[in-house]
Amino acid sequence: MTYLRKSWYALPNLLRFVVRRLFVGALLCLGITFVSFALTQVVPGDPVSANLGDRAASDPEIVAAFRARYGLDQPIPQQYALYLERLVHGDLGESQQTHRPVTTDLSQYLPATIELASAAMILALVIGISLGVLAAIARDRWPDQIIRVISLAGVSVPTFWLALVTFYVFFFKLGIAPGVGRLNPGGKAPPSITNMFTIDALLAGQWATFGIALSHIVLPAAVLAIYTIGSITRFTRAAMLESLSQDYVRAARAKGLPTRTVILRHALRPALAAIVTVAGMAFGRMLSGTVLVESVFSWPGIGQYAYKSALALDLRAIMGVSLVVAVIYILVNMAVDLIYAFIDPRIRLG
Amino acid sequence: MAERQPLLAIEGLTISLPTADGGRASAVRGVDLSIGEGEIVGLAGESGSGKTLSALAVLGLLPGGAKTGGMIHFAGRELSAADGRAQAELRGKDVAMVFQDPMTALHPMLSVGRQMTEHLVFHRKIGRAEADKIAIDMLERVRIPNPRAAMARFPHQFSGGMRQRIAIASALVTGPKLLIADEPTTALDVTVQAGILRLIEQLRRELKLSVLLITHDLGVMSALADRVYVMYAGRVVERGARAEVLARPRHPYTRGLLDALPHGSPSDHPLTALPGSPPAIGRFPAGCAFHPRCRFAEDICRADIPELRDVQPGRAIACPVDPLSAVPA
Amino acid sequence: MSLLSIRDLVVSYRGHSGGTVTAVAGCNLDVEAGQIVALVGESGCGKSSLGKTAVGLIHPAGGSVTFDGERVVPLGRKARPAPQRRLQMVFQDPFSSLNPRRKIGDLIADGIRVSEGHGGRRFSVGECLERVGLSAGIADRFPHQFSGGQRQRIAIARALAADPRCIVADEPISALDASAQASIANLLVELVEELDVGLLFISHDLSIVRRIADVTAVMYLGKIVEMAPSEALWQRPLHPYSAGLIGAITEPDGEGRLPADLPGDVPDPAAPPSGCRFHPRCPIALERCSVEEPAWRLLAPGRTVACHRAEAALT
Amino acid sequence: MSDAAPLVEDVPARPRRRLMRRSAWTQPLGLVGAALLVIIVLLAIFAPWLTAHGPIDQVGRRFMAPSAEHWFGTDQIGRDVFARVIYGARVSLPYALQLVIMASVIGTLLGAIAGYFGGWIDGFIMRAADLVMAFPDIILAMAVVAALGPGLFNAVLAVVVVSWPIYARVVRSMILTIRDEPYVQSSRLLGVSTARALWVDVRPNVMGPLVVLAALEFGHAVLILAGLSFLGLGAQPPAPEWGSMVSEGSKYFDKWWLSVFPGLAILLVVLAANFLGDTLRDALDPRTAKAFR
Amino acid sequence: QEAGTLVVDTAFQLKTADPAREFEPTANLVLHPVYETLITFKGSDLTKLEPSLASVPTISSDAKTFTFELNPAAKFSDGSPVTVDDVIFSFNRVKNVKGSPSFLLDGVTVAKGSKDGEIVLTTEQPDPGLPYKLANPALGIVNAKVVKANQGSADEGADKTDRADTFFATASAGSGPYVLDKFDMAAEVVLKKNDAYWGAKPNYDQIVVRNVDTSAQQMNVMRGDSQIALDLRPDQLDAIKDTAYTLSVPGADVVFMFTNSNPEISKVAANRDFQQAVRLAIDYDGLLEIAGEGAARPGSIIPTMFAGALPTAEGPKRDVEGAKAALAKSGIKDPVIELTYVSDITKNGISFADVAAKMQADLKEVGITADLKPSPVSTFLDNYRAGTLPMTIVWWGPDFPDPSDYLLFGPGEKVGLRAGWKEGTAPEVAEIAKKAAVEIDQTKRTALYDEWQKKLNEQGPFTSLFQPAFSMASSKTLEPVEYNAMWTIDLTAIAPAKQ
Ligand SMILES: Nc1ncnc2c1ncn2[C@@H]1O[C@H](COP(=O)(O)OP(=O)(O)OP(=O)(O)O)[C@@H](O)[C@H]1O
Ligand SMILES: Nc1ncnc2c1ncn2[C@@H]1O[C@H](COP(=O)(O)OP(=O)(O)OP(=O)(O)O)[C@@H](O)[C@H]1O
Ligand SMILES: [Mg+2]
Ligand SMILES: [Mg+2]
Ligand code: NI
Repeated sequence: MTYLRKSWYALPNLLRFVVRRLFVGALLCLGITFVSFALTQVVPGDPVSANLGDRAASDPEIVAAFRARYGLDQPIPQQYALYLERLVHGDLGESQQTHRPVTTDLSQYLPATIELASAAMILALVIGISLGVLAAIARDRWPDQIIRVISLAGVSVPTFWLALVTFYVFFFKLGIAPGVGRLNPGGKAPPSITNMFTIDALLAGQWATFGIALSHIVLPAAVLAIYTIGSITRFTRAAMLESLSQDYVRAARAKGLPTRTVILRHALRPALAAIVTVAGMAFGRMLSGTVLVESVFSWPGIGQYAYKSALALDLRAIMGVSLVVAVIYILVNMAVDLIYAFIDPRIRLG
Repeated sequence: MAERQPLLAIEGLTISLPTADGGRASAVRGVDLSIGEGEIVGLAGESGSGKTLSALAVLGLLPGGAKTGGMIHFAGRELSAADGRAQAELRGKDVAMVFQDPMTALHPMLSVGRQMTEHLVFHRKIGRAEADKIAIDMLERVRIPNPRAAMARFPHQFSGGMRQRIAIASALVTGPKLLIADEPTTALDVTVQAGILRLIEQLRRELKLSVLLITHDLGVMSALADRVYVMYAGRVVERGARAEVLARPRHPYTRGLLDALPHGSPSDHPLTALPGSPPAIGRFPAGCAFHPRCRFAEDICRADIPELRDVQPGRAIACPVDPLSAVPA
Repeated sequence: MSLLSIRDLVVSYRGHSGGTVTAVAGCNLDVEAGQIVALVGESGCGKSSLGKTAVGLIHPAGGSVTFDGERVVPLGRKARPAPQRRLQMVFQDPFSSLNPRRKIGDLIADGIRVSEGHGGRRFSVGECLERVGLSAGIADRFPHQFSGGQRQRIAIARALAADPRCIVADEPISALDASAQASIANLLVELVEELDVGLLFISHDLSIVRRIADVTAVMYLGKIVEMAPSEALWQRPLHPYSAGLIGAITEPDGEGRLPADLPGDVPDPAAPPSGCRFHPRCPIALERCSVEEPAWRLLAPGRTVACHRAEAALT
Repeated sequence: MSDAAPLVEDVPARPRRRLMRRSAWTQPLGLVGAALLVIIVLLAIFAPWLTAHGPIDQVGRRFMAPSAEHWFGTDQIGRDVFARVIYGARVSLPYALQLVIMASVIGTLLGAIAGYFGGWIDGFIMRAADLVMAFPDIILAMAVVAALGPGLFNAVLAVVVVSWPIYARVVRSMILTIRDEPYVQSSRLLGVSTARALWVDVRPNVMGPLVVLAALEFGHAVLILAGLSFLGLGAQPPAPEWGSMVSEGSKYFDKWWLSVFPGLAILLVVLAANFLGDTLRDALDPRTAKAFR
Repeated sequence: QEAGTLVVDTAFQLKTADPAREFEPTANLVLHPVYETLITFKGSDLTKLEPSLASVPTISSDAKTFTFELNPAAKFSDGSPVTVDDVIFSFNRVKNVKGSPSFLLDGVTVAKGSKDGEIVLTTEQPDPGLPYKLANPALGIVNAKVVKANQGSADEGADKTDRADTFFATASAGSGPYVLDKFDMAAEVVLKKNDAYWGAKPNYDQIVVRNVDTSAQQMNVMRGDSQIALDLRPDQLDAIKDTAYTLSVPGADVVFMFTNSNPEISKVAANRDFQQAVRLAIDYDGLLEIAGEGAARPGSIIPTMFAGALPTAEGPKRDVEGAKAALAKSGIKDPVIELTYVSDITKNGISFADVAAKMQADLKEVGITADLKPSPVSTFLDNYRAGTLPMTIVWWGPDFPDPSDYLLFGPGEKVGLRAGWKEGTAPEVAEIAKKAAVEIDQTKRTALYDEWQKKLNEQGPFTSLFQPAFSMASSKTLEPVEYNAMWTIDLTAIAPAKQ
């Protein structure tokens, strides 16, 4: 025991941190599978009705075949045990509505959402941080007030409504934005590597496709980003005000450094640490919150998939989505902590 | 001590700050101050008396919304205190500043080397390597062990005393003529403080540095300063050579401050506290701001703001009564 | 048996990377009724840890604390046993030691109410306030309406509400302006005399300690290295660290004397030096100091030292 | 004591709430937010007197554009959109309030329990919070709706499940910091039990941030409930709920008034709540405001 | 957008591209051009069989044997000819994988005929409706060799052994004018021209069917981003009339309501007079208005476009006084009844909540209180199929375009039981149904269905409310498009406008 303990502490901090977080994360995932499994069990309603045609659902033979195929004929604890056993082998079961392995479904829909959410995150970070910094510099003067109203409006506007309005205005009225979907109708997707079209197009050097994919992502990403822009602006402002009031910023100014350097290098850096945390949480929220935007822009992502799965009581798909969203949430938060430690040398992981 | 050619002269400096309710309050109310070349001048006073603000005004680093008046002469140049831009030229190059708390005055996320050289590179327009060399030299001068390795480390890896040395070194790499040290030892332990005081003295000698030493610790003042200014409620109440002011204070406030300090052996004098507490900014009493706490206050103290007047060569007090003129400490 | 008696006290914290920081590494200290014992040392040497453990705020990792013959039970979730409420503490920062949302009167009444049943006197709120030099009329004000010195008085009044027999004051004056320092110091001295309480006065300021303490204990890196009557210590420190501390004091006498420099800083308590913990900074260290820890021994009446060369210093 | 005469008299009483850095009420935005909220509440209360039509009365032709008669036009079955929007406040506000109250009470309790007991109880509650935060909301909401049937109250229940952790975290972390504050320690030394210290010393200091948090969360609650209704998981037609009105209206995009006005109503309410909440947060002692991060 | 590409927007209802397993509208839409069936329909007419891979069948007099002749010219997209074996394989596969469409071939045996290229289907019971089932894209003929090579099986136990659905998600093995190019259930299905097609060349090189939210569909057509929008609401057509062809016709789904005749479920609902009161209380015209322009109301349960449908006039009419009288007669004072409906899906854009609210108001007028019980579809279907709902609004989509599909509404039949209509409670109705099921003569058959429906209206718990309109818009760059209740629109028939 002591030996184990000793060798544990002998590991490098970073490794120890990652191992510990992964372990905790795995436990959390186990909890997630349990909760999602339990949820799908408590919900009244039989996947048979939801997934078979009317005629088929009243044919006992077909129903039996259906149940057998999805393992629904087994006792409930056994179903869960079987699920876990398959999970260990990376098998999330088969979706009842798409008749495909859930992993296949996820590998198709998840990248679309990640692409969208990442684009939104990048927008939110760039705009949010810039506005936040501006507001902090102009504290209590009119630019600050204006930015404040903008950012509060950002966190106040209902996304689903904004999606409709912007689509109407930019696509229909002005014709600036391209239509729905990830590519133009019938457009060839770039060779699939990550399944994120912008990245795949870049990897394949297909510039035209890249341009199209990018133009399609801008509007939904902007809509998705609005809320996060608002919150990041507020956080950046607060964090900047705090770091601007620090002695080390005064010291930097006293050294005669130009204002830009002082703000970007000295004041923004510590603020970034706080922002990264907020951004990490926002990313997690975006993943499961995309459904509203996805449906308006016909974005074939995980939000719509989750919504449909839940509608059809597609047990394995529901569990798969819950699990994968949780895994991403955990990984993102771990990444955030790593970035945090990278930004701030005082933080010692472990 | 002989008056030297003043390097910095502040004339009639006033500073007012916006208050929460939208008004303004005077924090510094007409300060004259001069520092000769190679001279260490101490600026003493209780918390809130305006010491830091006065120093920041020299660098044009006052908080947003502050309004200033008066003139600043530096090395023959004449700057209006109200025009922050002029002072900006001095910052880092001619005038450097060290802050009270070394724990917070160094950037926690930038390496020591980076912090030592960034302004050097900026001001002198030299390369990184050259800047590094200068910085390492300076670290050596302030007795940081193994300066080359220290450059790559981060502030939190140093103790408080070491950090203050690094902060001082960082302020001095550009070869400024004046160092403003705002309570450089308050946050440090006595044994460490001794080292820093010795270091400042040594640097003054070696680099022909002028130092404005801000402190409320009269002991530190006594160890280092050539001349002393004592501030109260935004005004200088007493000025003179260190030995004169500390050994024979003439302003009741200076005297009260000294009496409250435990020094000498316990039989020398009992600890006597000044009654009350220093007034907050915006609530300075009329007349001599010190009069409510002054044992000797007379009617005139309540009526007029006393001017700083010369009472001996190089010695001035702002007290119309001068009750201590004959009383030895 | 002393009023407050600390024996072989060890306090450690769990630090990063699973290591432990031993902040107090075996200390002995006694406080008698009516006595002021000062504990001085540089920042981080473990003064606060010792003080907090003495009143039961921290679980000691070893050793014992007894108050009035009873073992001091570390605070759990339950209310503190009545007899131990006569052991009180005053904190350093007068801004955070008073609940900003509660009236002064309530704060003090708290102390009076809950400390019933320990056999002490029962005061009124007004009495408590007047005892520390404040007027009884301020009871319905909030802490933020007072200056630092006044707050510290209120904090002391609160401690007094429990009619304590012993007070541990952790740097009660270091956050204050010079004149407020003097007045609080004077107040404490008066209270000790008047109420015959014992006072453990933690400070890093030797000159004030010299003024008010009967006995001074000097602490270095988790260990008390010297204990002596204050004036005797000041006149002839037996431990080189005590000497260094005294030498580093600046006097506001206008003479322009630079204080003596003690090289180096207090080392990290997570990795204390071997042997005598002071040896890396010690101007008179011997070979032996780096390997053998000096014994804690009585050298003269009331004078205890832990230094290999203490005997030499005495003569 | 002679030299330290009580000097209370010359310390003029400063404004009472120093914790409010600047009074929240002097801030224009906060004022605007508060005023807006008051107006909206009044509109909701006096809705029957403000419009001649009920929210589900079919009073005109279908798809009448806004006019003097029907300020916001009429909808797909001839109902007055203005009346529906006004009455919508009677739906959204009470449910959002319910949500905030339930979530904050549950969250505060759990946070307090975690902070008070520590150890495995703390671990358990906090892991549960993690789990809930990592769980996709939409699936949870749909499960609740499937189990209990659609309806705004059931949507509220679903959202409570996902929103208590934020309160629990804030409360717990504040308890943990305040617990080590010298003023709590000194109370404890005087003989106050932990439970009482929590009540007397910690509670008043937690209340402020909690109220601010709740104000900010109120806007969020309105948004989430509207979003769920938009998906058909919340309010059911013909209830005049803004989210479901936007959803219905979105099918007639050229009849812009159907979805624009309820959308604006949501925006306005949330904005007002955020104006107020944000101003309060700013006004709060910056030290405690940190707990929100 | 590429030339030669047709873009169709629809809100996907799609689960798989495996014909033997599909049973969703969107699958019918996209698989119809890929997998040809033995026989087919032209245009919007579902009453007349047309030859496709095979001739129109000859039917034996007992309506138990159906003989088809394969067209020898037919070949699959890989060039191999369509053989009898392929047909047998395809049909057996549908039966044995036990998917949603399996019931279409319940009791049907498929075998080689005596002649080359002859296929014989035999049924256990007389089934004159069988040929009408065979046009369903689920019964499309697949290339047996290819499917077998991809883990396909048509044998007994294929429900466990057949794994060809993975293959069908990426490729196709049919004989239609198009082949599957891309199948993405969330985003789009892309069809590519089958270069080896044995019939007339298709009009487009590529057809893209996109999954688009209803609200965006209209904008897309108006902006020319797509050519056809399939899921509009009748109300939406006004705005688009000038820029596109619009079409609003009754869809094949029938929205109906029932009051449960099982007294164990609800004493109130089961009361015959109460049922009558409800029937007379409903404002059918008002409901039709909610359903919008283009919606229709069948006289009974069979939708208007099918053979055997009753004219609207034969259906119940609103009669408030009559309803009150019936209610009085029932002896039930202030009846309260739960009205359950699906809350999370709509039928051609009509939300059941609107319908329920309207009915609630109508019932109120005669003194019946309806408690609205919205329910998500997943739980609704369970309760509906278990027959535990006292009163509900629900819909029936035809499984195949033949009136026999509706015999399920009879007493003791599947849907009848859901409304608590037990076997033996209406022997008259059952009797007529039995005759109608086996009648081959078209005129007699129609007459029997007429009679059956009239009796159903009289004695049954069901009341049909309306057929929601199918509303679509198509670009003026195309020839006008026709609606087909089986595959929505025939993608192969769409052609660019003639200049
Ligand atoms: N940024 C600011 N905004 C508002 N008031 C300020 C600001 N900085 C300083 N003040 C006020 O101005 C007055 C003078 O401050 P200053 O910092 O110069 O005092 P000081 O003599 O340096 O005191 P200390 O010994 O505490 O450092 C104080 O009352 C202080 O509260
Ligand atoms: N809660 C804690 N967790 C971990 N380490 C601690 C904790 N509190 C104190 N320490 C460490 O214990 C050592 C002694 O701390 P302590 O606060 O007792 O010193 P001190 O003498 O009171 O210092 P100061 O003069 O700065 O108040 C320090 O190194 C400190 O870092
Ligand atoms: Mg200062
Ligand atoms: Mg301490
Ligand atoms: Ni003296």
